[in-house]
Parts: sequence; structure tokens; C-alpha cells
Amino acid sequence: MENLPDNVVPIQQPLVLVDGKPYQELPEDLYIPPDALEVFLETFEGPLDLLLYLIKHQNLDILDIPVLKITEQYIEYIDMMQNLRMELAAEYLVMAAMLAEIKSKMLLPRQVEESADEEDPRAELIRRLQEYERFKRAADDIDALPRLYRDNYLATAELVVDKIDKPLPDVELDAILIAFQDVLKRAEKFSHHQIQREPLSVRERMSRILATLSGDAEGFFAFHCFFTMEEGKSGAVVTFLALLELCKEGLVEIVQGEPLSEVWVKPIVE
Amino acid sequence: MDIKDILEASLFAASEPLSIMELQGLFLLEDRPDKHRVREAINLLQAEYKAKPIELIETASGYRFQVKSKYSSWVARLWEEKPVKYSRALLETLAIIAYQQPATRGEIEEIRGVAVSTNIIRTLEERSWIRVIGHKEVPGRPALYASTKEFLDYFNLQTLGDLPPLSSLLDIDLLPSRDVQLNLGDETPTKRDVKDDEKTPPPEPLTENIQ
Amino acid sequence: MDIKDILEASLFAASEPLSIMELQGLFLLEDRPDKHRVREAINLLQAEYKAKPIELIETASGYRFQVKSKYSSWVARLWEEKPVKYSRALLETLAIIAYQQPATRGEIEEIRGVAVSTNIIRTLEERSWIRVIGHKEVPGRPALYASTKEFLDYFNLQTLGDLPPLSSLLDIDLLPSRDVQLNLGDETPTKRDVKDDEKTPPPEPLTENIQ
Repeated sequence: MENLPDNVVPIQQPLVLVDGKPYQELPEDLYIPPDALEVFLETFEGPLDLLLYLIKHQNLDILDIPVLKITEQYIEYIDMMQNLRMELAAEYLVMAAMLAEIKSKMLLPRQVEESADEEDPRAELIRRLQEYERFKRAADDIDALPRLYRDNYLATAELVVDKIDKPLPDVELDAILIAFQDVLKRAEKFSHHQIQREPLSVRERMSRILATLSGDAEGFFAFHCFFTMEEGKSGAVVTFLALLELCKEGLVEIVQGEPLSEVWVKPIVE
Repeated sequence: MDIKDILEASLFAASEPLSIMELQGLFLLEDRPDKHRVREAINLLQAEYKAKPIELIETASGYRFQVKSKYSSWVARLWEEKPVKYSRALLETLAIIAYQQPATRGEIEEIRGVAVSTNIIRTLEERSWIRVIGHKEVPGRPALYASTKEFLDYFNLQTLGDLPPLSSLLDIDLLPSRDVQLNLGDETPTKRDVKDDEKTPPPEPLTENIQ
Repeated sequence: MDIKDILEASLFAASEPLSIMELQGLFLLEDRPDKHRVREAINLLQAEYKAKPIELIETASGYRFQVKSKYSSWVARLWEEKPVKYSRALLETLAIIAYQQPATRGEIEEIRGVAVSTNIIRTLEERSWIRVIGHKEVPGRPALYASTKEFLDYFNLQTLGDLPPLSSLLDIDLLPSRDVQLNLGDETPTKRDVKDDEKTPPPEPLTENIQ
């Protein structure tokens, strides 16, 4: 395993007490250079990773972990880190507790007539270790896959064009009606002002009158210019209503020389 | 490894034109080709791509692969944007102008309760669906917007009067029971029936006026 | 104009893989080739580029031209930054999501035995390698993560099935508790036992006592 840096410098001084016995030098497995200790929790991806390291390092079969030995090593590891005042992540302590529990179960004398369905206390741990190990491998496999911007690079050629067409969005007529309905409903909720709904023909006529007038700011237009004979009476009425509306909004001025004479319309200019 | 292949790979991978010097820089000092050899390899590559739809050209800052111009009309379709959808704000603005015209921006904002972005107005003008038909004689002389003939054409309408009448649809909301009643009749209710059109000169007796 | 040339030009111009459908979309309706013809042209192109330093490959979202891996050490010099190295924590998280998807954060933590940092999830999401595809109907409704097409594209894969196979779990068939047996031994543990080097071929029967 290449988890620990290779450039290991032996420490002479610090002794570690394991089970009350002083160790003159750290067992090689447990040996961590001071620099590595700083990053210990980053070096291992967690308690499972550490445990796998300990197992691998001794070439042990994952299905046949000598729980006692591994547990002791693990706990030594943790003790040592605590001696060095390393803050230990809770996960490591949980694992230590789990190992201790398995160890204690293994030590209990076994009843011969032990019920068959009682699981070996190691089973759960081994299942988790195996599960973790396969994803650890999968992670290495994924890392080894050729990937963009490390192993492969896009091969592209430049395209020189002046203009790219941009299609315009389509709108359904219904969408406009629904939008307007929504606006009105919303407006009615806060409305201080009531929105008037003139017949659209009046609104349309107002626009048309304004459009005609805007063509000639100085000019006067006769009332009858704004509708045609074919439109009949209703045309005249709509135009009249439109003019009243425009007048009210201060958009046009209506002038009549004398009663019953021609009505003239004039845009208001400053 | 062939110099030409390395240059070809790099020219395709680079996002900018590469100068002869930059191309030399791809190689470690000990096997760095001289300018002459780089140029030679480039000439070979240029010849190889003669018959291809892309070419290796020299620009001010170096060499790059580009698509031959005769293919650009096809290739440009890659960037044809999918038509986006208009925003709700835009549709509402358009609807207010259509139904309440002529309207100033201030009036639209008052009805919508929020500011109308300049972008929306510009988009609608660019589409020729609205235009300024005058200015309101109030301080600031705000532009008055109205819908256009193009707007009517787009929606296949003769006049604004052909816009779906609002009142009847609002009524439907208020009278949810009517649909149920209509089911009893023998005529299938259609939207057309519900929309009593103001143009229809004498309002015919509506069959669904049962309540 | 030859279909193959148009496809070739477009594949070089695109910055993303192009699907067969997108390639068909380059042509106007009246002269749009069917899928079969597009695929045929692609096969021809792939053969043409066999001997070149670039290749036309198929990934999850379509076809793209890319520089062959063996040129990466030269091409990498075009960029000042070294290619990103991803942490083991990130790769393990990605692997669990890729192989076990959809997976919740809790499930990932269960397998890894440690908390998954929010940073890792965020990085993976920002890279568009994973995304939330729903929520598990358990208390807290945790997000369910799955891998994306972009993930497959990035790693030159067409489908999840192309991922290297996940090693299978060995049957847990535990040997009769050896530790207890060992208890009967009388040898004291030696340093030698603890230092059992990984190079030592078969694990020797362990001899140490329990303290």
C-alpha cells in the first residue's frame, strides 16, 4: 500500500506505551513519521481504510482476519495518536469500539449447541470491509480510465461565420389571453385603480387615430377621416368613443368651429 | 513519435493559433526540432488536408485548423439556437398593449405591479409586434405603444376585435356550473359559443343561457 | 456536397459530442440523410482517422474527435496547469454513485465509513458528473444522486456498462474462529509477527497469544 509516504525518517526518541509496555521503537506497521501524522486523517479515508491497510500490510486474507491481532493493532494505533494529542474523528473511535466488541465476543467460550443462525461476530465487519474495498478499487479503476484534459483532448477546428440565424420563439394566441387574464386577476387583488375594459374596437381605433395623427404633428384631421362609410353607424360610434377616450387622456384636442359643423382632431403638442 | 503527428494533435487540441515557437515548445529541449523541421511538417500537413473539409491555415498569430468556408452554412446550424420561450413578463406586456392600447410603459407597469424591462419592449419592437404611435402629453412625454399589423398577421387576426374576448372567459371562471348545464343540451359547447364576439352583429340567443 | 465531409467539418467545429440526431439536423429536411447513412459515413471517417493522431470516438452523448491518449504528454504542454488530480475521497464517492446509483449521501457514507463532505458533492455536481434525480421516500427525503451523460463523456464511455466491472464480493465463509484456537498456543508474540511484511507470500499460521 502506498498510503504512507515512502520517505520515512526514523524517530529515535518518543516511546509508545502499548498495553503498558514501552516500545523502544514503533512496530514498522504502526510507524508514522511526524509529518504524516499531521495529515493522518487525510491519508486514510476513514476507519475502514485504515483497517484495510493493516490487513493488506500483513497479507492477510480478508475473509480470515485474525480479529484479536488486528484489533490490538488498531487500538494501538489509536492510542498512539491520542498520546500525540491527535484529535480523532468519531468514526475511528466507533470502529475501535466495534473491534473491541467483536474481540470480546470471540473470546467468550462457545457453546457447542450454539444455534446455527447466530452470526459470526466478524461477519458484519468483513462484509463492510469487502464492500468498501470493491469501491476503493472501482475508484482506482475510474481514475485509470482515459479522461478528457488528462489523456485526451478535444480535437477542434475553428468555424468562421458572420452571422448565425436565431429563430424567433412562437407564441400561441391563447397564451396572450391567459397572460392578460393573469395580469388582471393580479391587478384586481391590489388594484386601487379599476382597469377599464373598453371594447377592443375602441382601443384599436384609438391606436389608429394616434398613428394617423403622429404622421403629421401640425395637421388637423376631420372626424370622418378616421372611419369609412362601409363601417356604417357603428364605425362612427367607435371612432367617436375612441376620440372621447383620447381626449380624456389628454392625447388629442377636438375642435369644432360651430355646432353641427365638421369636428376637427388635432394632436396635442407642447 | 513522429513530429508531424505531435504537431497535428496539438494544433487540433489548441484553442488558439499556435506559432512556430509555441509548436517547438511542445518538445523537450533534447528533442526539440528546429524551425525548419516544424515548417516542413506543417507543409506536409497542409498538403494532407487539401482534400478534406478542414484546412490548416496561417493567421497572424500562428497556425490553426479551421472549417473550409464552403461548409460553414451546414456547420453553422450547430449554433442555431433552439427558439427560446418568451418570458411570462413579455407575454403579459404584449397582452396589456394588445388589449389596453395605446399604453405607456408606466401604465403597463401599473397594471403588472412591476417594472417593465427595456429588453422586453425592445424585443417586442424588434419583432414588429408593437410600435410607438405617439407620446402621452404628460410630464416626460412617455411613448404610447400599440400593436401592429404584423401582430395581427402573426396571429391570423383581421382586427383586434378578433382577439379572444376577455369578458366571456372571465365569466366562465365565475360560473363554473355552466359547463355542467351545457352537457344536458344536445349541442356540443365549443369555445366559439362561449366567446360571444362583439362583431357578431345581433347577439344570437345563446343556447347555454340556461341558468 | 458530400455528407461525410459535412459531418467531418461539423464534428471538428463542435465543442461537444454530437448525436446521430444532431448530425442529421445539420441538413435541411429535403436532403436529410437517414440514421443509417449517417452511421455509415461515421464508420468511414473512423477508419480514415485510424492512422492519425486523432480519433473519432463515440461517447454517451454522441461522437467527437479527440487527440489519442498517447499524445497527451506533448499536448498537455499547451496548458500551463497540470491536469486536475482528484482526491481519493472524491473518486470513491463518484465510484459509489456510478456503480450503485441512485444513491443517497447516507448510503455513500455507509459504504465509506466516513462522512461525505459537502464540498465533494458540490464539486461533482459542478462538474456535471452527478445530479439529483429524486428523493428517497424515507424520513428527511434525502436526495438521490445518479451519474450523468457528461460523466460518461468525460471518461470516454458510452454507457455505464462500459465501466470496469466492480469486483465481486467473496462469499463470507468464515473459518472456524482461529483466534480462539490460537489462545491455546504458548508462544509469546514477537515483533516478527507484527511486522509481517506484505511480501511474505502465504500468511503463516499466527502464533501469538492474547494478552
